[in-house]
Amino acid sequence: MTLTREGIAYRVACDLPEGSYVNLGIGIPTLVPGFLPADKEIFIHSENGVLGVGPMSAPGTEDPDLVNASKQYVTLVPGGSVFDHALSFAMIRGGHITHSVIGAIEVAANGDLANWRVPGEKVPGVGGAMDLAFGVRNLYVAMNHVTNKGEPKILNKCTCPLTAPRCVRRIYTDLALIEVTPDGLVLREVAPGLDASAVQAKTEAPLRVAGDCREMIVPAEVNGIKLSA
Amino acid sequence: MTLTREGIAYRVACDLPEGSYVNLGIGIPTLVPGFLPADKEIFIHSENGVLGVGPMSAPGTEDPDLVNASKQYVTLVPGGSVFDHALSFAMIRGGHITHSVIGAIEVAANGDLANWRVPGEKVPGVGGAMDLAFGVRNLYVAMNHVTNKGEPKILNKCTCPLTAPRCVRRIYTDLALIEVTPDGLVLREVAPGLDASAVQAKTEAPLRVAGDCREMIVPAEVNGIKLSA
Amino acid sequence: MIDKTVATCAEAVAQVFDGASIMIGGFGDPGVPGRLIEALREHGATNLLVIHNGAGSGDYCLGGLMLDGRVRKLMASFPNPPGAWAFRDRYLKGEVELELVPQGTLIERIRAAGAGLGGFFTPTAAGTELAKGKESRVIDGREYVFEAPLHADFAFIKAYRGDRLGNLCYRKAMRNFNPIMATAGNVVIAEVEQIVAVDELPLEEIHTPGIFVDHLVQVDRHPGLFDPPKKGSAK
Amino acid sequence: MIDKTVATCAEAVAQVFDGASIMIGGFGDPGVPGRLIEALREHGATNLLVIHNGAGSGDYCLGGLMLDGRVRKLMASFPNPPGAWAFRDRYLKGEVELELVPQGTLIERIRAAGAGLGGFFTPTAAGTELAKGKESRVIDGREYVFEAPLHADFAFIKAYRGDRLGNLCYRKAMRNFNPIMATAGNVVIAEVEQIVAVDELPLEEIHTPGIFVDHLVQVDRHPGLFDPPKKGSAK
Repeated sequence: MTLTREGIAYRVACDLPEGSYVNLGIGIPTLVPGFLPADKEIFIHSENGVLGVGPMSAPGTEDPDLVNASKQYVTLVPGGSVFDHALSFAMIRGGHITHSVIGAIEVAANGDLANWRVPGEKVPGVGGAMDLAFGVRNLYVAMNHVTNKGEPKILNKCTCPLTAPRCVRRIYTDLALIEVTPDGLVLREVAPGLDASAVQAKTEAPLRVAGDCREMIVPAEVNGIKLSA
Repeated sequence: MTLTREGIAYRVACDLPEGSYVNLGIGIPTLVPGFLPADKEIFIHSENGVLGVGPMSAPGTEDPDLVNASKQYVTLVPGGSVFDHALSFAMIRGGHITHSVIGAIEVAANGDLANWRVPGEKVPGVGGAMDLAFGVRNLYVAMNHVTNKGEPKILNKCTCPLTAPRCVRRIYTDLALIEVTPDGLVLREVAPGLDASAVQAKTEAPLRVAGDCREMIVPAEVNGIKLSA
Repeated sequence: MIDKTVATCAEAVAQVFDGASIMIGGFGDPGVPGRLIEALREHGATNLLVIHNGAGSGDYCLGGLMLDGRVRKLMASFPNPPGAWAFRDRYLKGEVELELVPQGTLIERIRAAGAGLGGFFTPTAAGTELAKGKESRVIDGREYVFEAPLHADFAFIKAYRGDRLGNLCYRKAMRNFNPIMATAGNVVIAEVEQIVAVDELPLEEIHTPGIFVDHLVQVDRHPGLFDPPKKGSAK
Repeated sequence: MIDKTVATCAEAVAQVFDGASIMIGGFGDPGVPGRLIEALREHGATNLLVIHNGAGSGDYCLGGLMLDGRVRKLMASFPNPPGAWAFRDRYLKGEVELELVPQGTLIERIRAAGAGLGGFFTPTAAGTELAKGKESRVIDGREYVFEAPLHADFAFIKAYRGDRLGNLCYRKAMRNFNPIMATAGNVVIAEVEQIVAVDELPLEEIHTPGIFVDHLVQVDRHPGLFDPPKKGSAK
């Protein structure tokens, strides 16, 4: 089996400790808050100056002055705060944001990340991606293991322009949880029913299998949402 | 006649335009607000994060959280604001404070200022003096023309450590108003009853007498306060 | 009496000259001074250098300025959302120059200008394509890139409430670039939803002290700047 | 549930170790975390590097720490007011080192640390005694001095009100160095006059978001820190 996009988000959510301050990129990372246990206090940071981003606003209740970094109308949780861009990026670059979960085009064996410039894109845009990749200690990538065409995205060396070198700490995919260590990539968990060789077959970079490598503990579904397929 | 300390402050006050944002140093400059006309809106900045410093607090009405840079308990005028030190010094260094009035140990003909390190002082302190001297465009010195021992303080070259080079724009003393220009010092005004040669006699640096040099218009007293003696 | 208020946006932007550099606050829709930008479209100044996080959206406000061909160069971090077609069209035709700046570097460069600094070293972008040609330096074992302060002739900002002295309060995520740009523009013009009497703004909520503001005008929000999704999709 | 509150100042400062660097907020009396400093005197940590605008006053709080001979080095802009006799005595005996930093440079170095920058160029002090031995550079025709970020193991700060998440509001001139030091200490400990329930702090008045704060303790103001003059003289 492989994880759905929601399943990847679920697996990431399990690893975010109480009291963490988390910036979420677009794509799969935006699904993470839906899987955070209600009894665990975690603050979601949005680089446009919001700490404590809550659920999306219900239609008709949108506040014109409250959006997240994806320009979606959101709510603020109790104890949330707002501030200017300089302080927001001080939080990122200064190492105050404890975790960032972002998508990637490519990740290399040494933790290099490429996620800002899609090949063939005519107008480039970088937003806050580089600040996050350079500034946040626990940078977690959440992505599908291979491209739409089935090509590996976890490579010996990135081919796209880098967002930041040696920044990724963990890679969460539909197939596996991989940790980036000074000695290369370590396979920590595989999706239910898969084995290490199946993951390696879809990974260009060599994976060392952790001694305690295990199957992910991800239920088949939660609240009617399919986590694996 | 010569001006009193209050007289010097009065003369400075006459030159501060409405809408100016003024930082006042210790000594004679602290007397300036007493002579600002009530109908001229001028905001006094204190580097500890206050804009719109009002009169000293009446005894018994002091607010423990509101002091000026001299640690005196003060009030806040309507429309005043408070902020952190980083923003306060951004105002100074970024050129937003329009005027600074400060005391001096020595001023040189080229506008060099020495006012932070008193000769013989065993423990040095600089506070915000350098930030003001480097940051504020209209830096006005308000001081007695000579030392307690009668030695000139307006020199060809400063002997004390500099606060900042070429920063002083005008010098207000008990004897004169002197402007610092790229071509040296220009005598603009003399105290009532004095002439240019009397001022030059107490000034080491050469003074060029302005074509329109005149006697200061300073009343003998205001509200019972003697302005000249 | 100091009175920084002006009656109309047209009056507020009247000083803008051809070739001027203009910072424009806002991120997404919140905090965008849309009425000032529309007044600038009317005003006619051209050959502008615009500093803004994005590139505008649709055919109004900054999108409209792009559509009208009035921008010679854009400095931005994220000029490529789907709605920025007016900029994209001009850019692909080579009619507008783009300087791409990481978002944290963009705001920090603006802050450095407002704070009178000569520049700073940031880790962001070190060793990447966006640091090419820039001075770099290893400090305490880490590589940093030198970045220069970024000033502008004008800053167009938006706040929630203001008074005649130029004191401004923002509301929620409207703050974003606005208070920092207020420190870095040579002439700072604020669009506010409400002008109130002096001392009505709560003291501890004055985010931009009046010293930074030259003119302010009370005006309602440009209707293009509140656009809740119909189908829950991001813009 | 996150709960950053601790019951006593003793508990709040328990982690401080010999040789630690400690930033201490406040300017004059407002914003000085006096109770935390007194708890540190009780605690006993010594050989400290203290970063503070002044040098304390009298024989209590920072003055007391000086009197007790617990400070190996002080980084300050204005350590020489008359009341700082405890520091002065130690300094003149060569028992404490002093690094004098212009006030604007001090706060900017602290901010740079908190904001993850590698340093910056400031015009302040260029060409003066306080720039001796420092790298200088001419940028756009003006001379600037390079200044490094200033981190600390601990930041002791004071706020008016806070909540269990560490969100803090200041009051008037209490703010000063505190919100910036809150970004630059490895462990940030706040003394507050009042701990309130989450969401009781007005949103637009949260000057220090909780992310920057590790511990906070509710305590009344140290009596030495409100000292209106008897004869109108400055302290």
